Parts: sequence; structure tokens; C-alpha cells
Amino acid sequence: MAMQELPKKDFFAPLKAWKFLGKKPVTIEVPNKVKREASDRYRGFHINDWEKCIGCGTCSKICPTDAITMVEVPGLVRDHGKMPQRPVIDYGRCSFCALCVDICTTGSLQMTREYVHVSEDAEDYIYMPTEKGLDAKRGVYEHGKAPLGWVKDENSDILDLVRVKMPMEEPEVRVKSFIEIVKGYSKEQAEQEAARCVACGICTYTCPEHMDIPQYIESIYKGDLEEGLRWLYRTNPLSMVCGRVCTHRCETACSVGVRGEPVAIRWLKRYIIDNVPFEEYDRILNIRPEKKGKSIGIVGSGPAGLSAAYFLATMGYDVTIYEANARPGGVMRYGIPRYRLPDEALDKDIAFIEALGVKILVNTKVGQEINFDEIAKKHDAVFLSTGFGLGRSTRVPGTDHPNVKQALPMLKMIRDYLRGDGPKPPVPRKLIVIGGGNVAMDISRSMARLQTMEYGEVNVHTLSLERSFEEMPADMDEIEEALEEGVEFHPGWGPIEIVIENDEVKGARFKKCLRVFDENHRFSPQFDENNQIFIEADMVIEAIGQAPDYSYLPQEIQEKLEFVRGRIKTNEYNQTAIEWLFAGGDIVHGPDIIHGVADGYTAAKGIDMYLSNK
Amino acid sequence: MMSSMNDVVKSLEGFNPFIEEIDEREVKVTVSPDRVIAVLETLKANGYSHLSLMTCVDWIDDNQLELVYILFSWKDGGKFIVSTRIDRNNPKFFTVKELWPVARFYERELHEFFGVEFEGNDDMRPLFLELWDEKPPLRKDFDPRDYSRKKFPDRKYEKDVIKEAKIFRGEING
Amino acid sequence: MGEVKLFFGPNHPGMHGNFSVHMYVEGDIVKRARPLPGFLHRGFEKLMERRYWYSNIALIPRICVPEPDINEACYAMGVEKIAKLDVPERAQWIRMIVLELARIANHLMAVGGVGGPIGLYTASYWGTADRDRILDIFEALTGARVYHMYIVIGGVRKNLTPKIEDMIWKTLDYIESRLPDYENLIFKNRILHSRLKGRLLLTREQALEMGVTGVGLRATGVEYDVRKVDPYLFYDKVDFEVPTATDGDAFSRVYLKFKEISQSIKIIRQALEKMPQGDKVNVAVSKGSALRRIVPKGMAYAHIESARGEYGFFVVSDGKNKPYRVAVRGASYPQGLYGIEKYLPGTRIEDVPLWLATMDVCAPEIDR
Amino acid sequence: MKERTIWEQIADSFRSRSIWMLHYCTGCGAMELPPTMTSRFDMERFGVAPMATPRQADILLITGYLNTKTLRRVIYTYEQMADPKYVIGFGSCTINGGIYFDSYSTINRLDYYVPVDVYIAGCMPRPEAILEAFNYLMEKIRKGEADGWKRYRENYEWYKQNQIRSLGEVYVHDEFHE
Repeated sequence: MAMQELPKKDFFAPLKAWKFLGKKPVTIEVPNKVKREASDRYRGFHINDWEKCIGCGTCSKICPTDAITMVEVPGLVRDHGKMPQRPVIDYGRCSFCALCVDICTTGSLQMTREYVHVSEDAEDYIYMPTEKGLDAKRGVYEHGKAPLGWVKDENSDILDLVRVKMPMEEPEVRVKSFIEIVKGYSKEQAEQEAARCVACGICTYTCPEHMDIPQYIESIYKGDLEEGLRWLYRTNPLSMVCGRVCTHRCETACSVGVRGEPVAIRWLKRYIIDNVPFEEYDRILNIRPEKKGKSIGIVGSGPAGLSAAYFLATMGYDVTIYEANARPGGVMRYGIPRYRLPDEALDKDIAFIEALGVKILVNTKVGQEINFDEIAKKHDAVFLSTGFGLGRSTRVPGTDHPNVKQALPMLKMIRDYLRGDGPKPPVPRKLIVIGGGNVAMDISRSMARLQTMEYGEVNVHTLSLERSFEEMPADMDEIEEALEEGVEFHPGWGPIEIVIENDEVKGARFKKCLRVFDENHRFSPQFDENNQIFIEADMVIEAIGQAPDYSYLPQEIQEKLEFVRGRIKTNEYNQTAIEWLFAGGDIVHGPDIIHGVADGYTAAKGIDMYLSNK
Repeated sequence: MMSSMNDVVKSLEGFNPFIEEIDEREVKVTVSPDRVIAVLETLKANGYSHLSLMTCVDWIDDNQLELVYILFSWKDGGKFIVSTRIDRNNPKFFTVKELWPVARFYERELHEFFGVEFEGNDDMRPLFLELWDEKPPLRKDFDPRDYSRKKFPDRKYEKDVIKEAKIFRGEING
Repeated sequence: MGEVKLFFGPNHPGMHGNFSVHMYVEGDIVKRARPLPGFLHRGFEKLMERRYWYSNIALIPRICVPEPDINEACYAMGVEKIAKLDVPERAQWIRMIVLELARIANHLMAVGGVGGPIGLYTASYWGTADRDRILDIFEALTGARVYHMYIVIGGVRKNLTPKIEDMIWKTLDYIESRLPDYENLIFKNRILHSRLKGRLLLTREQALEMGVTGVGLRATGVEYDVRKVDPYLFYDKVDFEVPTATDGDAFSRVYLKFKEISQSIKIIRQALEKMPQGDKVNVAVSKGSALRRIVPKGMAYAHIESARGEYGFFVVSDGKNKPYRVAVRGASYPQGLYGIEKYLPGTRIEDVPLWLATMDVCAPEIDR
Repeated sequence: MKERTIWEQIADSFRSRSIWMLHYCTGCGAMELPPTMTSRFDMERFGVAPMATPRQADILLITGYLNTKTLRRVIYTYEQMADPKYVIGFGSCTINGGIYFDSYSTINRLDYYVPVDVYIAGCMPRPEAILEAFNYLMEKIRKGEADGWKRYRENYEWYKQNQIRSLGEVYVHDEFHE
């Protein structure tokens, strides 16, 4: 390149500048109030939609400047999936990077195009963003009119909204047997899924048992499963079971789930349990309680009973569980199908509880093998967790036929058969299941498996009053998996009668259901009598709900207890009206395992308090 | 690895290096401390004459400091990351200021931030910090937040932000 | 006449940034000079170890204030190299556009900046005003005028919309139309010639020995540009020249910067044409939210040609969600420290700010 | 606050119309000063112009973070400036440490060491915000409320003690120190 040489001295050269003299000057006066509008994406001051904000605090975690603190606002309620905290931003720290906006789980935090804020008082620089923006004070724009600047889009989003896919058996394979469907995460998958968690802790509040969910997920993320196990056993001795079949209310509250798929909390819990060898439990958890010399009797070895037994044992009580069936576990052993919860999983959890010194007396039905009074005499306190063992019937004509069955006994029969304890259950070629809950799904899918094993094809019709899958109380995954396995659903039909010819079930007739609940959300179905269908079947199974059985309780105790719609009324520590008698599980709260575990936990605390004060 | 870099790597074989390929034009060479100068000289003679960066990594768990020299060749665009590990408790190394005069300043910087002594470089005055009164700040066991708290107080806000926010939202009158 | 001790800077109008040179002078001649950096030392390398891989994007642009994008790009490229991440092609082109726009902005500022110490204020006014047009593009594209925080690990934060593309085309046309005016009013100006021509000479050997890169090196006649020698992004897919000069003096360094502006315009235009359309402009380095994204174990050095020369990030990961170590090679480290000590003695006092201006000594990137 | 005499009011009114800022780029916020000074935003229309020496300057701009090394020079500079003098703090860093809140070399709050008359929010503040701050400061000077320099004089012991706490000693280093 030729270097620029100094031009020859030219008298007129400086006059070149004069050409700008003719140009029109561009001078814009600085407006007084609203400054020049910033660009569409400008990262100005924050606004926060308080209605949308759930107080998860993810913004404060990502903040590279530690500018955001979460402050509890009196008057905001702590609710399912919501915390009463709202972010406070320190403009003495903020670097306007908008990472808080990009990671906001709900999208409530956004930035405006506002950028002028001048004051002599440093106190003016701390600010809790609301819908109005910082200008609400200066009154520059009309209230709430500060135009939006930087908002999140799918490129700038730094939250991970997509779940790590759980490896599952293919429908064609799994329907042929009762092998477990969910294979469980590998180490890599679990760590990836754990990385999606933002550790907000909203789930902890929602979990009936208040498990330390963010903590054990973080343990997985760090690869320290022993620590994770300790977190699990702090609140839940049935982690193996819960890791498989919990109703995971936590996942419905998960803040990542507001815009995307929630973190797979249940599968992560299962991952810890699956990957810590059972032999190590004793060393890791290291439970060495001091014996208190008092004994507790527990009736029923379901989730609530086992949980109470575990916590009482860790406190140093002698615990005896009375179980009517041949094996402990209650609904976990006899209700939930084997493809969801294999026996081995349950055995592990129970074995650990037994290892703490809990005695489980099986085949001991209270009221038959042993009297309730005897138990009451033997122990310092008694905990009832007998669950809902009786099935409810639709009571339409024909339900008294032997081939019209209840779901729970059928499930029990199937499980007994599968582990070789009992005879083979009758397998119909065509089956109708009435009900739309999880039990209906369980029995439909169990029977579908038996049908495939027996006849090579599935013919199960599941009818429910609820008119859509969303309305049905069953979990969506359950419904989807059942569909994949060939179960036919007919939502929105109510039974009229079971058609019986020659003393044999031929099928059932149904009428269209118009609504299930009335305006007050009370159960009050309405039907269109003219719109009817008939479905052929050799067998009908009713799965519309369960009921408790209190026949084992002596009359005088039953009289003293208070019942609310079939459930025993207790105080906050699960203590009944009789001070030495505690109750929990389905007979108090329902409707799932985690509530049972929670009841066991609170009852154990209650019993401890009662006995310490006595 | 590019063929031209491959040739250079072959010429280093005598130094018993551990070679890692980071990408096509970037190779990490790990050698023992006593061979570093020779390796650097060989690389410089082979065209890798531009010292891009000289730095240090504190591997506190191994109780070692890793010295890193990044050499770049203007001829083929290849980069050599020459690395060696020295004892963290007694970090001593040799200067390379004869090879690259600018290294004097890098060495001063590393002395200041990691506490590494470079034999042969007598100019070890602090470069960036003034009146530093703590352990070398870039070592892993130094916590800058603690230091900052101790020496530079934060502001403690006293304003009732909740009240202000509620006034903004129109929930209460201010 | 005896020697006089003279502190030049940090508080001095001729000083570029917060930097200081302590010297002994005899008359007007500098006898000994020592740089005194550290006025802008913030401990970036330490602070980066304390923040997540992603939230570091708020920190890194601040290492070099006049041209922040190179930091973001370097850091992102270093991490991507360790993680072996495939960045969407469109994002790479957008990065190139951003980097070249930043180069134009920086060179305009530098051409203007040289006007300060020599008293040619037209250059300062013009350079700064035209640079603002580029800042307007940045504001529309990235959401901020100076600290863009736009190039992230795995791509860029937001897509380039047709509206902004249009804005870039128009601004480039405008700046191109201004270049002849710059040539006439600044580079044919007698003040500039008499103050810069033949001053602060540097031979090729001296430049290479010192480790100077960028225009300081290219003014001595070699075509050493990282974009050509070690192409990153898609610089091997665009057609551009690297202007060089043989004089090695202050004037040619400034003039080369000015020449590079038109090359950058050329690159951006090609990039805008060659860029594929698409919506996806970034990928995550690993699964998970930004709080817990991890980078596999490893180390890598990524360098790019900044407006001032070779700028590099050495990134070390220990497989966690925060960097283990990040070291920065400031482009002006050699000329700002060693160069001052070695080559300023013998020059005149008024040449000291010229060394800082024409060799692009950028205090924040030396101090970090 | 003391009642100002009529002369003081007139003097303040004049002062507010020609404030000269010290040309010292202490931090990164200085990057937005050239646009503010030059033709696009043109601060001279408000009577604000750069000045090379502390003795003749009215306002000191602390453009962002200050590390300890700079703070020593800033204190020197501030004390060299003639009364009345004013300080403007740019951006987050001067208020509560900004992004460098955990840095081992930068201070966290400026008003602990020198009194501050106006803060500007932003990181970094745009030229429009800087102009707004100048206008705000002018208004304050006119009303006689910009009294940072008086506070510095009155609470000198407190400021000194804070300076010593963070800096060890206020001392300027000579690279040759022979």
C-alpha cells in the first residue's frame, strides 16, 4: 500500500471544510421528561408482574452481582406452587445483564426501556419491581406505560424446559408381562435431569412430607449419592416406593414446570435409591438411637404404618406392627401392580425398617387373631393405619353377580398369583372397567397384561363419568401408557345396568354423562338418558373408590372417636379423641402414599410428644 | 493435528512430553519443570516464536501450580500450550525473559498473583496491586468476598421497599 | 540541564484511560520510562472463578471497554472448544458481524482518539459521532450501547431481525460515504502529518521481539492477522485484505486502522449475504438450567484478532458449573508494559500519549 | 441548612451555569463521556466542559468502579480541587460495589470515602442519563443543596478514618522510588 503522502500545499485545501457549511444542522433539543426512547431490546430498569411471579428466587441465584434478594411480602399467601417472596433489586449492584429476565421461570420479570434514574440519595437505588416500573415514582410515563425492553424469547431462555426422557419398555413388550416399565435413569441422565433444577424449594412446601427435594437433587448433581440418601431418609423411609409410585404433587408445583416440563423429581429420588447398595445403608445413615423403653403398637403395615414405625424406631421406641395379610406393605404390596412397583423394591424398604428393630407380625388380623384391647394394654400408644380396604360399588342392577368384581381384591389376587402365593385370577376375553382413577388404570392395565399372556390380545374397555382425560383423576402418564398398551377409553359414560343373560355377564349399558360436578364442585352427575351405549363383556370390574373398614375397633372406642365422612378426625399431630390413640394414612387424610408417609412422620412426632409429656 | 505441527511434536520427543491434542491447530505439551526451557527454545526455533500468554493455574487439590506458556506461530497458525507443574508450597521456576523480554512482566504478574518466584528475574516488584497485605489473590484459597467485606464495607439499605412497592401498585396510599 | 522526574497520568487529559507512565526527562527528551498499570485492576480472573459459566457474560465485556465484544467471543469460543460444541451457523455469522462492527467502532474511536493529543479535534468529534451510529446498531441488536453481553456460550442471545439487518446496511453505506471525508480532512491534514510521520518508529524485528500484534506489527510490513493465519468463525469463507504498511511509524498505524474500516465493511456485507436464515441462534453447552450447566474437564486457548491485536482467553474447566481458571491475554500487554519501558526513552514527551494512542494501549485489558 | 445570603444565591446561580468537569477517566463509565462531550449529545450547551487540572475543575466524575490504587489518586485529586466542588457517581459500582462487589481490589461504596452529590443508575449510564445528572446537579447547586464539599470539611475525621481503613495509607507510589 502506498503510504499517504502529505498533499502539496494547496491554498484552497482548508476550504474543503466549508462544504459542510451548507448542510442543515441537526440539533434536537433534549426533551424535559421523556428522554430519547431506547431500542426495542433495551435492558433498562426491571418490572415484575406480581400475579405471575411465584417467588422462586431463581433470578437472585443467577445474578452475577448478588443484586437481587428475595423479600417476603406480608399479605401474599404461600400456596401450591407459590411463595410469598418477591425480588428486590439493588441498582447499586445490578449490571443490567438481563440474565434474571432470561432465567425467570414464569416470565414475570422483564425489563423496560427506561434508563434515567438520578438521585443524590443512595437509598433511592434499592427497589422492588412491580408492574408499574421505576418510573411510577417519577411519573415520567403514565403509570405502567414504560415500554417493554428486553424480554425473554426462545433463544435467550436459559432455563431448560425439556425433561430428560425416561427410558421405558416399549408398549408391545411390556404388555406381555409384568416386568417393570420404567427402567430408571443412568448416571449421566440423572445428572442432566438434576441440572435442570433451580433449587427454589417450592416443591418442598407442596410435598405433604416436606421432603428436602432441592437438597437431594443437588446431591445427585454433585454426584454424592450418599448425601442424597441421607436427605431422603431424613423425611421418608419409603423412598424406594415413593421413587416409583408417588403421585408427585411436587412436580405439579415445580417452578420449571410453569413454562416447561417439571423436573422429574420422582425419578431422581428413585435414582438415588437404585444406585446406593442396600448393604451400605446402615453405614451411611448410621441410625443409633437411645432406647426409650416404651413400646408402640401399629395396626396396619401400609405406608403410614411403616413410616410411623421408622420414625418411632429412630427415636428409640420399641415398635410392633400388626398386619392382617401374609406379607407387610399394605396397598403397596397388594394394591399397586407389579409392573409399577416390584416386590423387591418394597422388600428393601421394609427390610431396612425391620433392621432398626421394628417387629412386624404378619397374619395377625386385629379382631380375629388378636383383640384390639389386648394391643391397647400391651403398648403405651397405638397408631391406626388400616387404610381403605373395601371397594365401593356403583350399585346398578346386576352388580351382585359373581363376575362383577371389585378392583382391590382383583389386584390383590393378581399380585398374589404373580408371586406364587395364590391361584390364578379369572381372565375374561372381554372386560369392562368402571372408573377413571388410578386404581381403574391399575386394574385395566393389569388385566390387559393377563389377557395378552392368556389370549394374545387386549380387550379392555374403561369407562368413566369424567368426560375428558384432563378431568379424570388418574395421572396423565398412566392414561397415556394405558392407551399405548391397548386399553380403550370411553370417557363420559355412567353405568345403567350390567346385562346378564343365562346367569352370565354379557356386557353393560351406559348413558352419556353431561356433567360430573355441580357449580359448588359437589359430586352430582347428570345424564342424558336418551344417549346410551352397550358394551359387550364377560366381566365387569368396578373401580370407583374405596371405603374404610373399622369393624376391628371395639364398640366403645368407635363411639369415642369422631368421624368426618368416613375418616377419623385427628388433631395436627394425628392424635384422635382418645389421647393414646393416633391414626393416619387413608383413614385420616388419603389419598396417596406420600400423605401416608407424612402422617406417619407427624404421628411419630405426636406420639413422642405425648409420651414425653406423660 | 496439522502436519507441520506433527513435525514439531516429533522434534520434542527427546523431552519425554505428554501430548494432548485440543483441536487441529492447538496442542498441549506437558513436560517436567526442568525441561520446559529447552522445549520452549525448541519451539521458538521452529517458528513458534510468539508468546501469546504466560499464566498459571492453581491446582490446590494436588498442591501444585501449573505454569502455562502459550506459543503461537504466525507461519501456520498453530498453538502450543506448554505446561508444567511445580510445587505449590515452594513455587520456584526459571525466567524466560531472555527468550521473550515481555515475559518479565508476565513473571512479575504471576509473582504478584500466585506468589511464584522466577530465578533470574530480579524485578519482582508488585505490578498491579499497591500495598497488598494478604496471600496472593489468585490462589484458590483466597476468598475475595471475605477480603472485600473486611476492607470495603457494603451499603446497608434502610428503605422500606415493600411499602414503596405497595404504593406503586396502588395497594396502599403513600 | 538535569533530569526531572515526571509522572504522566493517571489524571492527565492526554492519557488514554486510567494509566500512568513515570519517567525521567531531560528537557523534552524522555530518558527513562516505566509503566505503572493497575489503576483498573478489578481481579476479573478471580471473579470469574466465582460465577457460573453463563453469568460470567455479565463480567467479561468489562475487561476491555472500547471493544467489549471480543471478550465475549473469545470466552465463548474457548468454552466451546473445550466442550466441542457445534454452534449454529447463523450464530457464527452474527458473531462475525458483531465483531466487525465493534472493530469499526473501535477504529473510529482510535482515529478520533489520536486527535486529542495532537490537537486535531475534528478527528475526535467525527470519530465519536460516527461511532455512535454503530452503537445504535448495537443497542438495537443487543440491548445496550456499550456492554452488549450478547455473544454467549453456544451462540448469541437473540436473533438478528430483518429490521436490524436493514439498519446495518444503511449505517455501513453511511460510514463508507464518510470515509473520503476522513481521508481529506484528517489524513491529508498537515498537523497530523507533522506530528505523526516518522515518529515512534518500530522495526519489524523490534515488533516481533516485543510480541506486538495488530496494526503495530502490520505497520512494519508483515501480514500477520489472526483472522488469516488461524481463522476462527467463518473468516476463511469471506474475502478481505489485510492492509499493511512498511514505515512502522505512528502515522501508518493510524492510517492502517482507517484502512481496516473499509475491510470490515466489506466483511459485514459478505456476512449479511452469506448468512443462512433461521430462528435458532444458540445451543446449550449441556443439559440443565444456566445455574447448573457444566463444561467438561479440559483447557483451551481461544484467540481472535481484536482491533488492537491478538486477544486471547485461556479457559480451564474442572467439569463443574463454574470456570476453574480464566486467564486473559490483553492485546496491548506487550506494548503497554514492555514497549513503554524499552521504546519510549529517546522520544519526546509529547510522543508519549501518541505511543499510547497509536499502539492502542488499552489500560483495562492490561490491568483486568 | 443555613440561610444563604443574597450574594451566595447569586453566586450559586452563576456556578450552576458553568460547571467544569475534571477530565479524569477513573473507570469504564468514561467510555460514554466522549459521546456526551462531542457533537451528538454535546454537553457544552449546558455549560459543562472538560478541564485538565483539578485546581480549575468544579466537578469530579467518578466513572464507575474505583480500585484502591485509583482511590488514592482520587482522594488526592479531590482534595486538590477548590471549593465549592461536587462529585457525581456513575453507575452501580459507586453506589454499592456493582458487579465488582466481591472484588478484592475495588471499593464498594463511594460515599464512604468522599461525599457524593448525585448518583446515576445504570451500568454504564447512557449519555442522556449523564446529561440528566448534570441538569439535576445544576438544579441542586442553584438551590444551594449540593453541599458535599461542606460535609467533607465538617466530617473530615470520619472520611479520613474510612480512607485509612480501606487503603492502609493514602500514599502515592513512585515507580522509580529511589
